[in-house]
Amino acid sequence: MFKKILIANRGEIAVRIIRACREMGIKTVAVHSEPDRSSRHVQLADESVCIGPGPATESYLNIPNIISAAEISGSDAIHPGYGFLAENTYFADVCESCHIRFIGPSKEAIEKMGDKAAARETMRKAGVPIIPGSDGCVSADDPELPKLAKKIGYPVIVKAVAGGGGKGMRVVLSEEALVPAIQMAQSEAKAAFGNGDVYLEKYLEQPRHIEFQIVADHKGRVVYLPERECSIQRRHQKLIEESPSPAMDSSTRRKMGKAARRAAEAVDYVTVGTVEFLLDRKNNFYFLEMNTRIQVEHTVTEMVTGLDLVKEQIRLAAGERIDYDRDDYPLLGHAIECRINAEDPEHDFRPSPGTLTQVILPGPPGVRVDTHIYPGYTVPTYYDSLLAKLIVIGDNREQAIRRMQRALGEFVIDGVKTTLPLFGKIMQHEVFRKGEAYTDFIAKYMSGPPNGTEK
Amino acid sequence: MFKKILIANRGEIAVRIIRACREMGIKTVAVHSEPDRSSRHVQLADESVCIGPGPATESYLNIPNIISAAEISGSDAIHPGYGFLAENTYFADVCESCHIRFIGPSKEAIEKMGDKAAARETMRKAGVPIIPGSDGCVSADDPELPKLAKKIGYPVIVKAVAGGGGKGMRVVLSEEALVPAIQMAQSEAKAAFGNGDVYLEKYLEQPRHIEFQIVADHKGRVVYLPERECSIQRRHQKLIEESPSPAMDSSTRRKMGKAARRAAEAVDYVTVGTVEFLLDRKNNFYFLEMNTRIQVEHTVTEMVTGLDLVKEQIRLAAGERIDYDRDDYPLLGHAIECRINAEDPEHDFRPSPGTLTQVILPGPPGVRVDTHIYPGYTVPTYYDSLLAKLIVIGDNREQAIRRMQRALGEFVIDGVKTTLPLFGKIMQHEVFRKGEAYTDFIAKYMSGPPNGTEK
Amino acid sequence: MIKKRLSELLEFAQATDLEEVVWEKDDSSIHFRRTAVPSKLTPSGSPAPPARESDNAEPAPPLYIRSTMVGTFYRSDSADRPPFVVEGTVVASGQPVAAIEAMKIMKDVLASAPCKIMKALVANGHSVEYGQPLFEIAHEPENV
Amino acid sequence: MIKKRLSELLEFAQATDLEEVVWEKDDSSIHFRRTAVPSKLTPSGSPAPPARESDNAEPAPPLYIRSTMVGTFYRSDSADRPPFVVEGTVVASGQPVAAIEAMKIMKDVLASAPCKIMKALVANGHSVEYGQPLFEIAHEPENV
Repeated sequence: MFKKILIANRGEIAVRIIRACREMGIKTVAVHSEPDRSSRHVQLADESVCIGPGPATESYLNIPNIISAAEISGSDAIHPGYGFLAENTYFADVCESCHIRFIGPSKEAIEKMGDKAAARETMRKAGVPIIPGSDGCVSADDPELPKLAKKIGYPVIVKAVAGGGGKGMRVVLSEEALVPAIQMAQSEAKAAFGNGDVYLEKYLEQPRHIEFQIVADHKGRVVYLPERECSIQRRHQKLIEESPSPAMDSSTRRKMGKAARRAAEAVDYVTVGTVEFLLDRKNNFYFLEMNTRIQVEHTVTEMVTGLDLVKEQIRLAAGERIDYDRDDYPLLGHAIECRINAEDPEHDFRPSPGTLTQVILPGPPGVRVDTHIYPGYTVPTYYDSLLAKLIVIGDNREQAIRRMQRALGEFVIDGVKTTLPLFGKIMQHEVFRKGEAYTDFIAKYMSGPPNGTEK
Repeated sequence: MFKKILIANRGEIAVRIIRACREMGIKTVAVHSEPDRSSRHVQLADESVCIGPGPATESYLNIPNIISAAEISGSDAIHPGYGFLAENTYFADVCESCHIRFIGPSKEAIEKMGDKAAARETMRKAGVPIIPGSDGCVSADDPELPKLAKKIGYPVIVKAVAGGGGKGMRVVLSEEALVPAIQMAQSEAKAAFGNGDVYLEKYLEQPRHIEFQIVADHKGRVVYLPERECSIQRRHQKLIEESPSPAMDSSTRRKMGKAARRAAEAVDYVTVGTVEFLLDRKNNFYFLEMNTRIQVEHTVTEMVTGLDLVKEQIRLAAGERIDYDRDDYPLLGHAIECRINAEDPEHDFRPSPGTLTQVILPGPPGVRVDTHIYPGYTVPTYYDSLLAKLIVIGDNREQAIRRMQRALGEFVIDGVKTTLPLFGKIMQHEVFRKGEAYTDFIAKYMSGPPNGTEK
Repeated sequence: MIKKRLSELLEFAQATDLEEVVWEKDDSSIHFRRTAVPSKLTPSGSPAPPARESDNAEPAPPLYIRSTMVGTFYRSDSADRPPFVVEGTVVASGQPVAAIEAMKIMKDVLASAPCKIMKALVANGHSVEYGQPLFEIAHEPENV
Repeated sequence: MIKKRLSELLEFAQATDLEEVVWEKDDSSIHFRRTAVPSKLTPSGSPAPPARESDNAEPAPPLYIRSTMVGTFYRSDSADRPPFVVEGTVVASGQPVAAIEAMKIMKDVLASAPCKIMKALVANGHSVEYGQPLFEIAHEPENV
């Protein structure tokens, strides 16, 4: 087992990783930017190293300073958390060449899943259902293009090979819009990612976002855990995650879980990862992408399985084996997570940095809050606006929703605007309560200010 | 089901009850003393009523003002929490005569269990093992006394019939000390409780305090839950509770659980209650007393069973039935609770009231904090010094201890002295870690200051 | 000495609904009885600080008669009777100013010092909590 | 205008390990290159406020050369060489004062302004973090 782990991240996930290490008897090294000097992860770690000024490019993305911090502190492994360097193959490669274990899958696995067109091809070969689409990238002047789009069937969506976060994406409803959409997506992708390659895919209306947490060891054993549904998104950013999905039956769960396992096996995946699917209303599902890291919403799965996924990840990265033996892990209840951001939902979710004058977390039973904030903490302007993940578990979905409403009502964060009121509104929305929310829920029902005309 | 419940309590248990009510859709009324005006339970309740000045006798024990508060607020039930009026038969009686449901057992059950000698007789008839002792009270000049003590077997203990908290108790090692001990206990009991009656009992050396949570409905159905061990006590005040007990095997658990059920059945018990036993090193167990209320440490049982005992209590008081059907509830893990008090462990645990300048609670996974404190809260001088209950669950006892150590290390409470350091010391003590701590643990191993000579 | 003790005890008793107090120490004792529950006379704010003379130019905080009980507030002792007091009424120490019903029993609210009723703060039939201001009052020093 | 931009860019670059900066806007452009990583010259405290002239009687905060890297600190560029600077050494802008090793590569720490070394704050071979004071210095205004 590792003796000392450097956590190349900040915020709640850095705190989460430090807690796991402490319980495992592993020493921790926090790295931090200058404005994060009095952050909770720095307070909780055994050691800390300042790695740069506020901007992430000069601190949390500063590979030389992070590797050097690992070297001077004598760390034998680096946990990248999520975001920042978590899916950066170059970073994984540098770690390896410096004999520091990167806590995650092999750089080859990251690479194969990082290129969406290549991932799609890998999945097709592994027998994982993929959304009908072009094999590889397309160009606007290909004469076969209209025939291909017709074969896929409108509506189709144009996506950037190097894309993410909605950039370089265009939905096309009919043939006359096809060529302009491809050209616009190409130039947008070129500007955003330096790579203008785009591909075509069938566009699913009202799909659910369903993902499977997988856990894999070096001996090739891969276990899948109960699904998470993350259909409540705003501009492709997840806002709410839950497990199990209200739409899932056990036969579909088994089918999707096995497909997720095949996806992981196809890239010799090790440690923890997530295979994301879209599920349509007829229970057809399609591979979306694989996240080769611990995810924000791993907590939801921890609540319903009782597993500690960060400890699992560390154990597996250290070469230990999976010692439990079932897929279809029994569910302890129904869990829901809300991501509480320092954003102003009444002003188009603009970030709301500032100093927290009061913080009172909601309490038990059945409530979990993963957070790095505390009274007096200053939310810096440089990083994402996640303040806290509020997770509840109930015996069933209805109880979980009631508990979430109770917890949202108790949560006090003064000094910045937060998305707390938005979640209060979602929890009492009929469509959400019925489990009938699709990925268009936020755009369709929550476009007004959360404390708008109704009251 | 009740429409509105008045909570005749304060602090963390009032907060706990309000949370349960909120999730059940029941309105809540907080009552509070003047110094508790900005308490968390007042903030969280739907309504609040000030019932008197600081001293508990004039507020939280002020029956006319509490009943009147229930009447003016239109409450149809009162939850007494623990302490204060929770086991006061007169209060239960007044509630009944005012047509307000007292959330607890019948006043007859409270009465039967409140008088220790009577409870002992009830248990004997019900076939619940009792500690060998006098049948009823004894007097110092009874010529049969030495024979009786000999039959019980030295060491014996003299206890006050009306006693509690160690007052009116005397351990007697041999015959010549018997009469003086009885006389001293009698006068101590007379002074403390206005009742000088005492009785004799076998004194157990190094017993464990084991208790069984029972849940009972109006139809006579009684279920027992996995035991709690509460051997870590200081002057008969519990400091640490855990479930399961490290000393328990499943056959003893079943025997003790069934005895607990018989105890509850003997007084037609309804709602939730706790039957306390002493367990000796040969797995003999003896009835100690029954607590006819929700207990501080109910949380430990909630963690290992997944049940919500406060909701159960309310449901059962409203006449609903138990809808699950097993004793020997499956264990989800091993849970440990530490009671964090505003006390100075370096100065004989003297109370340490004051204003909290900072509070940062320890976080997930597997950590639960039941508390009413928040940054800026002032700990009043009038009431007990409990600040927070810190509960952890782990896959096994060792993991739970590690997690507790991690959580204790994270817990920030500034502005008052707390017992946090004491628990840190207990968690690393070999005797505790081995599960070999008996009720004499604190006196034997923790008599020095927690940050004393070693270090 | 006895006078100081007595006034301490009286102050304590006035904050409660005690009707009889016995205090014994060594060879001295104090015993007193009251016939009804008088209200405390305190400036606003909670917990109520002792009333103090304004010793500089600041305006004195308003004075109140506060409730020492929880219950339903009545301006008179039955529906067909006029209110005990109205704005402007000058009352003597111990004079009833209102009544509070709790657990089916009516208890008079008594002025604990001579004063003038400036404003009634609670409507007839409304519920009141412990310490709640019932009337804003002014001292009537000439009668003290 | 260009001078202001240039000094802005330079200030930014000095806080990083950038060796080359190109800035283009409309028809103007700025391009500069640096040969090694100079250190920031900042008063104590974090985040480092800009150095300011003392405009009243308060004593000026101490000035430091700070590390812009994470690594192992060396007073000289090899074990058998004397330290770059000792207490009292007066250095010119761009003159090496120490070296930091990170990922097996040694980089010189350069003075970003003329100054006098008052005190070495880190021992040879010790590790340093970003922003850590390496030397306490005094301005050498006559050389500016």
